[in-house]
Amino acid sequence: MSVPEPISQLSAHMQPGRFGADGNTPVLLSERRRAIAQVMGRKGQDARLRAAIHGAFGLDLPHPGSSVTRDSAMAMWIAPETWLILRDGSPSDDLTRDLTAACGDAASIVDQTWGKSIIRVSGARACAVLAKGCRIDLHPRVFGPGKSAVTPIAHIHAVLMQVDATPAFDLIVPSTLARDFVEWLRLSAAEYGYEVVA
Amino acid sequence: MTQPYRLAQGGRIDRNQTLSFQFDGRTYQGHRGDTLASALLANGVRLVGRSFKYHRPRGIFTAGPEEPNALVELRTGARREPNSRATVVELFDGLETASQNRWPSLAFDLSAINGLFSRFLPAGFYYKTFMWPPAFWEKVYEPMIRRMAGLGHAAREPDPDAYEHTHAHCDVLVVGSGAAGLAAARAAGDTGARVMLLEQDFEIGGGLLLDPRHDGWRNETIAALAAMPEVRILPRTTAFGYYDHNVLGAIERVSDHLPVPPAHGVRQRYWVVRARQVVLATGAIERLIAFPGNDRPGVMLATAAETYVRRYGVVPGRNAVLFTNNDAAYATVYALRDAGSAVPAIIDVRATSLAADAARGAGFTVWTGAEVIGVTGTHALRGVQVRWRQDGRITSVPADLLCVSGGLNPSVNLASMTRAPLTWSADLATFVPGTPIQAERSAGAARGVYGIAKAARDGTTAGTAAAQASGHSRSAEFTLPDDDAAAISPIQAVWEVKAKGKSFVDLQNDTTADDMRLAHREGYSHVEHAKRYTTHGMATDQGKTGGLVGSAVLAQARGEPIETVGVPTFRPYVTPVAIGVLAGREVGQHYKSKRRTAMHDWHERAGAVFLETGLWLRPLYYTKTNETGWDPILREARAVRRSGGICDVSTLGKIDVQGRDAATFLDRLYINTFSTLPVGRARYGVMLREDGMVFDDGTTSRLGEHHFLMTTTTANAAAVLEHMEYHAQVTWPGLDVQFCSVSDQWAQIAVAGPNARKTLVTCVEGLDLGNEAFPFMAVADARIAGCPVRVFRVSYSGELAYEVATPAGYGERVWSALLEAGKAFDIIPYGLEAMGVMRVEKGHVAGPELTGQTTARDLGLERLMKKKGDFIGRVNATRPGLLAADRATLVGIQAVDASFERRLRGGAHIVTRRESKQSLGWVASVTRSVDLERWIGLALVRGGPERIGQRMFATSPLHNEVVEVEITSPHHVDPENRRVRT
Amino acid sequence: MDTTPRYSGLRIFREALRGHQGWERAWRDPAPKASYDVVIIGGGGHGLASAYYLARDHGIANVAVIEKSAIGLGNVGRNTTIVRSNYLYPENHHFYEKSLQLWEGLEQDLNFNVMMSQRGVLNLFHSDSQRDAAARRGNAMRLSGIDAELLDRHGVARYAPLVDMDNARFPVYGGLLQNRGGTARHDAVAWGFARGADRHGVDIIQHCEVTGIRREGGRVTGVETSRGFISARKIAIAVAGHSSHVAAMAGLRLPIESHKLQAFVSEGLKPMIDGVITFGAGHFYISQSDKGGLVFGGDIDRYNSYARRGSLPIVEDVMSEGIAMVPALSRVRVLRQWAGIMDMSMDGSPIIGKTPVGGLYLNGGWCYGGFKAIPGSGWCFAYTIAKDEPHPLNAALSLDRFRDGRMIDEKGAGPAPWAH
Amino acid sequence: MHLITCPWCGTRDQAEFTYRGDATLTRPDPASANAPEAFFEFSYQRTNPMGWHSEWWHHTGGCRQWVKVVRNTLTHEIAATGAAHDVLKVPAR
Ligand SMILES: Cc1cc2nc3c(=O)[nH]c(=O)nc-3n(C[C@H](O)[C@H](O)[C@H](O)COP(=O)(O)OP(=O)(O)OC[C@H]3O[C@@H](n4cnc5c(N)ncnc54)[C@H](O)[C@@H]3O)c2cc1C
Ligand SMILES: NC(=O)c1ccc[n+]([C@@H]2O[C@H](COP(=O)([O-])OP(=O)(O)OC[C@H]3O[C@@H](n4cnc5c(N)ncnc54)[C@H](O)[C@@H]3O)[C@@H](O)[C@H]2O)c1
Ligand SMILES: Cc1cc2nc3c(=O)[nH]c(=O)nc-3n(C[C@H](O)[C@H](O)[C@H](O)COP(=O)(O)O)c2cc1C
Ligand SMILES: [Zn+2]
Repeated sequence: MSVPEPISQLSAHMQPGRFGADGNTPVLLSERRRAIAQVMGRKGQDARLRAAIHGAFGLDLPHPGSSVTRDSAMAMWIAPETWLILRDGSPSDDLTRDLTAACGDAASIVDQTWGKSIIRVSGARACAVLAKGCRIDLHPRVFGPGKSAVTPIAHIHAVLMQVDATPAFDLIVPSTLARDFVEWLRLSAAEYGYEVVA
Repeated sequence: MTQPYRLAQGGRIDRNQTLSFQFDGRTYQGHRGDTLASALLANGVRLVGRSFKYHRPRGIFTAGPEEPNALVELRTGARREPNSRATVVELFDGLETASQNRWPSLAFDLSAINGLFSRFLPAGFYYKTFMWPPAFWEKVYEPMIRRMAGLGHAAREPDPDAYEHTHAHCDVLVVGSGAAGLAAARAAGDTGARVMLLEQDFEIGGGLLLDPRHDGWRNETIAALAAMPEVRILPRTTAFGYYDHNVLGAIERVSDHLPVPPAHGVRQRYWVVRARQVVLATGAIERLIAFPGNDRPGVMLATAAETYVRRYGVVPGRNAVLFTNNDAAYATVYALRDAGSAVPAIIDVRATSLAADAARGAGFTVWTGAEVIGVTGTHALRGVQVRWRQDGRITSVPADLLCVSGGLNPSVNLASMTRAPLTWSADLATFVPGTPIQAERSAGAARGVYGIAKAARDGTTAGTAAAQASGHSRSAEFTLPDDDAAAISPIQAVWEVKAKGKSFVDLQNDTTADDMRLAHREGYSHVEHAKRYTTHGMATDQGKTGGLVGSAVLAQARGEPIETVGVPTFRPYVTPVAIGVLAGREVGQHYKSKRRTAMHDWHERAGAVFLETGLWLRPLYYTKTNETGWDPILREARAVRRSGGICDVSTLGKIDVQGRDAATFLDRLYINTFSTLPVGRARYGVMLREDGMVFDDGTTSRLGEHHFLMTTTTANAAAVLEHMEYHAQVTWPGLDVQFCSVSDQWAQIAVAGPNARKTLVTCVEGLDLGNEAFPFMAVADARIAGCPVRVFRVSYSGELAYEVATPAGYGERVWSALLEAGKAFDIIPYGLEAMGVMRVEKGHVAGPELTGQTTARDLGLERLMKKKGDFIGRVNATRPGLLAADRATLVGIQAVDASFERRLRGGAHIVTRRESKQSLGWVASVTRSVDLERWIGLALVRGGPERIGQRMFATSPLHNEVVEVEITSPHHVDPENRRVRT
Repeated sequence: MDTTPRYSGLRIFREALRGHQGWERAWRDPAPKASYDVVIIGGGGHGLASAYYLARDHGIANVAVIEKSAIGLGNVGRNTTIVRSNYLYPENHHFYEKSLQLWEGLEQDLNFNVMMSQRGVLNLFHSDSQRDAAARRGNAMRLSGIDAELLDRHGVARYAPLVDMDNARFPVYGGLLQNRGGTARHDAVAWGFARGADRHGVDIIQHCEVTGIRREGGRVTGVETSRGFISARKIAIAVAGHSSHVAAMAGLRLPIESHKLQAFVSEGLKPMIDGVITFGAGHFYISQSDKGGLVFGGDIDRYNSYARRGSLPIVEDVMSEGIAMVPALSRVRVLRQWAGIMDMSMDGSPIIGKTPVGGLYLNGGWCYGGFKAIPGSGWCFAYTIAKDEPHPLNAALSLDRFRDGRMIDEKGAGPAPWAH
Repeated sequence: MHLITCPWCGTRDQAEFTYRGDATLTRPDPASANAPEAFFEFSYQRTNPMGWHSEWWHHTGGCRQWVKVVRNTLTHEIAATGAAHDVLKVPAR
């Protein structure tokens, strides 16, 4: 029997539409779904782990504050010896299975696909919206595409990643707080007008 | 005629836009660009407020945020704001304002009688009286004092407006947009540095706004700044505090100049600015001179009078006298004469001065070596009395305006908040910022560099230096305003004119120079003692115009120089700040984030009543119509005990622990052993804090040789994770152990009751749930409705029970599948309350028992403690106080009365006799027992277990209730644990 | 010995007629003598009160209170002035109740109006378990003869009409009220005790910093100060936030950390909040001074600090908690913010008693709560110094209790001082 | 307001961190002869200096590491930060 499609806790609360003030450059909000696994290197296994991930995914595990993408997969540093691996278009089981197979006992692998929600915020005013709750500097001289940070936004533990120079950001937040987080985003974006897109 | 004091031309107001506003019920007109104060003056309103202590009539004293007198209640209803400075309120059409601290009316205020008795109300009088009879304090004196005190009335309703926070970062922050600030911003901006320029006023320009000749440079500079992409200019934004690590707080008044904020807009915004370098170009504030009557309506600071003429096109008086000790203030008389006012006399305390000579040359009457010793007129100024210093000759001049200048005080409050000491400048007779400690510098009038051109040059230097220190080098030159300053004579420090009458050093709080001297006589000579004894500088203006004058009077009394005496400590807020804006969005529903489980929407649809526990929203119970009080709770608990129910337990903390040393790590965290736990089994564990008290409990399952899944209590989930991180990273860094929270990843559902297995059997695939194949404390993976699940055979309710975990994306599916499977057995969803009923019946400890004050022994858990090996808390738990025989230990209690009539109360104390006051312990948790059909509970009682079987009393004097109870085992239901094992 | 005139309404009237020229110093400004029977380090509330009771009750007047700055500018001059005795554990509530009883007659006793005003202290609760914990505390108090009342929602709404009963996040379930609790005028307490002690012959020596404690054969002999050595038979430490620093001069390490607590005052307003109200779903508490300022605060900054400056994170927390409890605060303006350094003990309860060094006594570990303790602590400390043994009321508040595992931990936070 | 430099994440606001006091203490060996006294000292006694202090700050909102920070308790200056087992230089005064 095939596994049924899981349900996002957010989808019911992110119906597409245009909200807030009128304006010609609305902020865009959308939910993104990707399989997410947390990879925690075992003691003294750094080289093996890097080789394993490189071999299986073609990704060089990135340094603090950054992420790397290759095809549909991405690796993001979140703590010493700890990364998130994200992959498009595959069920979470497959990702953890592939990772476990690749890493063996070089790492501890934990599925976080449903523990996290990913929300994309983009548009010219994206930084202004985030600055209402994010304490780190997102200015292009400091941040930029490929940069990432683990930092609370509006008191919610978040992993923040700049996708492109639009700018667009992906925010990975705990799924149990995602609805609250989206409410905060809506309030913060209302001043500029925003659009929820599928 | 409307606006009789409005000039036909001049100023920066827009005469094409006429605005109506109200003051004390009367309607007046003003223009766009007016403040409330300038509009009131334009309409000839002179009496605006009443002082704090003596209720003396007061007018408009300044033209800025330093205003001590002209405080009004702004707007009405839920938007009412008391103590608003008329001098900074931007006029808008329909603005409603009222005077305050007066009754029955502003012109006739009964409390003004205080003024008549003022000689009996010297500084600190209340410390010396109101002591007899003692009972009168609470009943008579204090209520009277409280009614008299205070200024305006706050709104009593929730605020309809919204606020928000914004975090900003920059290379150079410039505070103040006068010549110095604009030049600093320009110099820094030119280098490409990221610059922020904050200006509290609604117009950029500071002192530049007073002279149209500067418009050219001002406009050009603003345009240049606006063209720089990395420069941000924020008008209506006050920097209120300078904090450690170069962080400043500022408030932007986004919509205060509008009747209500626009849709989706905020009223104010709080900026947290992290600046690499700061330039403080905050200008200077004129100070008063203490002389009798210096508080009367019609007495005004000289720069303020100049400002009303030049910026607002208003004459604050037609017959104006200037009283000064410095040259700068002479600008005022030229402005007034230009505006058509008569200036019968200029009174200069100095014997000679260049400005006096020039003024005489220009046709003014200047009385040098003279001083003001009093005024006439109570609600409006009528005349000024003057005395020549040399011969004591006295004369009087009729006047409706007295402009006063005691010199300028650089606005050093922000600089001083950086901890940098202030230094005394004898030349300028004022304090200027000393050597900086943080990454800041002052520029322009803020450090005593006066004159537009000089200030601009100083600002350029400061802006360049700041940019450089932040890693940016100067690139371009730009022009500066012309040097128009004439040579000036030095200021002569005059703080007080000694003459008969009240000379105020603090206008709002009615502190006089005599009060300062009295404080000194009584030993309150330290500047901080004098401040507190006299309340000098403690009003809403924080002594901005009179603070230094008070210090000077004190210094004279002490016979010491001012620099020894000093001024009271500057603290935030530079000007007072609405509490709402500092709270930002975190109000109402958003006071704290809401954490919801994967099944939350289902619970909502099913009519769950939610409980806020920490951030979580948890179903307390599910209501049916006609149910009240305990009905739904008992219904749910009974249903579970009779057949079965399911409960959302997703909020439990879940921590995935892996690594070769995972088992060793857990052995050191818990008082019991996990290394011996077989794969596929779970075990209950208890952990202590290092001080030996119980920290947390929960079950941990072994999923693989090097893989465990821990559960923690909902309340301690975050604390336990942090505790583990501390010990893994700090105490035992050599252990190979990795862990992370998976609390959000997994939805978890308890399935409990005699029919729990039957329910699961109906829907679980891939797992033999038979008692032998899957015994109590077994763990295994399976599927429900095709969804991956992990089944744990654990029980909190004391029933045959399981917990089913599934990735949160399947939570609602599995939940529904379980309900569907249990339909045949009438199983129901149950909430936290029913769970609580059953856990008390079963005697499981929870929050009320795990208070951080109880030991494992207190809770009857010491048998879990391993005999060998280290674990956290082991050593401290052996201290005599933690082993003392008289510690309260866990027992059960049952009401002797076998009904629900006499309720047990959590928090009652256990006593041996009905009327005894000797507490033997307390009742931690109570419930109505569905099993025993009476009130039962868990209690901690001294010598607990030995008392089992005894009759005692649970007394709650707070409720005036005493209930007879029997001490029992904590395990009220199924003490042999049969149900969970069958 | 006390010949100075008393304060009264009549005296003010008489002095007014003489232009207030006749007022004497509230306390003298003597030069330090070479030697005293007792030197008390710290001219805060506790040091001054201890000196007062030593002289008044134990006949020991050859006492100096040595203050590095001017008296009363430490915590006693920067606290939120709440006075109450609503503690859970008998070791605490009996002690604080003694203090409250002394407060109740303090004006007359000191002949100085410290404006002790018993308008009540209300602790809100927002859940059943919080209610039960409040009831346990209230019942413990009642059994010990101390007043306490459990208010339901109606009771809270009546007592504090501006409280948002249906707070959108944490609705109010009720409150524990101590009617005899209230506030007092902080500065006046320091000044009143200083004047009282001075009138009994105590030397109050300002601008004199203790820099060392001399010992010989396990006993103290005197203090080194910025104004020279002063010998003393007994030395009593009452320096609040600086306990560790001064105790280290005698070679002691203490179960104490210094943390900063901030406070705020609003602009003056007509009466709006009557008693003291504390929020149970945060750390916020508020009262309104007789002058009209709303005086409020919240949690400590949660890091070791000797800096009396405010900081923004606490500002944000305190303000949002304040509005959660009283929404009408939103448009009220906050006027000033400051901080004080508190000696946070490892169990959140104070330490008053002897130390391992002969003739050296310690009064500290007051955490947030030492203002209310001032008369009681002065009274007990004076007893302990005079008799060289603790009074039964402070016997349990000993320094040994941590080693023995007899902590008095009202919050159950354990040895994490920032969490008490 | 403190800005604390996490060795991994860079300079962050104090709001991202959780404090846990003295970082000079080491958990004693529970098997040692004087364990009770050593654990009492470890758990309760603090130097609590007025000036430079080595202390723990947990980067709770970031990488969840226990960061060692040398900070002045009087001025709030930060002289150094490092990982748990880094040896950091403490300024003389
Ligand atoms: C913001 C805040 C709010 C508070 N709110 C309350 C409240 O509502 N209710 C309550 O009961 N308590 C409250 N407290 C606590 C209370 O203020 C203190 O516990 C109490 O004042 C401390 O005792 P003290 O008055 O003796 O301290 P202090 O007034 O601090 O006295 C200690 C004195 O010792 C001096 N000193 C230090 N070192 C030396 C030295 N080496 N030589 C000479 N002198 C020295 C200091 O200068 C100081 O004057 C609060 C504290 C703060 C900071
Ligand atoms: N009466 C007058 O003619 C008059 C008045 C003021 C200045 N000036 C001239 O300007 C010269 C100095 O120029 P300057 O630039 O040094 O001072 P300035 O007074 O022109 O500018 C200071 C600016 O800082 C702003 N400011 C102060 N504190 C602030 C805060 N906390 N947050 C935000 N903004 C704040 C003020 O609103 C003001 O606009 C003076 O020497 C004088 O010649 C003249
Ligand atoms: C109960 C109380 C009420 C206060 N009321 C005022 C006030 O009305 N106005 C004021 O400026 N300061 C007030 N303060 C604050 C003091 O001015 C001062 O900031 C505080 O005592 C700390 O001292 P410091 O700021 O000099 O360090 C008050 C302080 C307390 C403790
Ligand atoms: Zn980090």
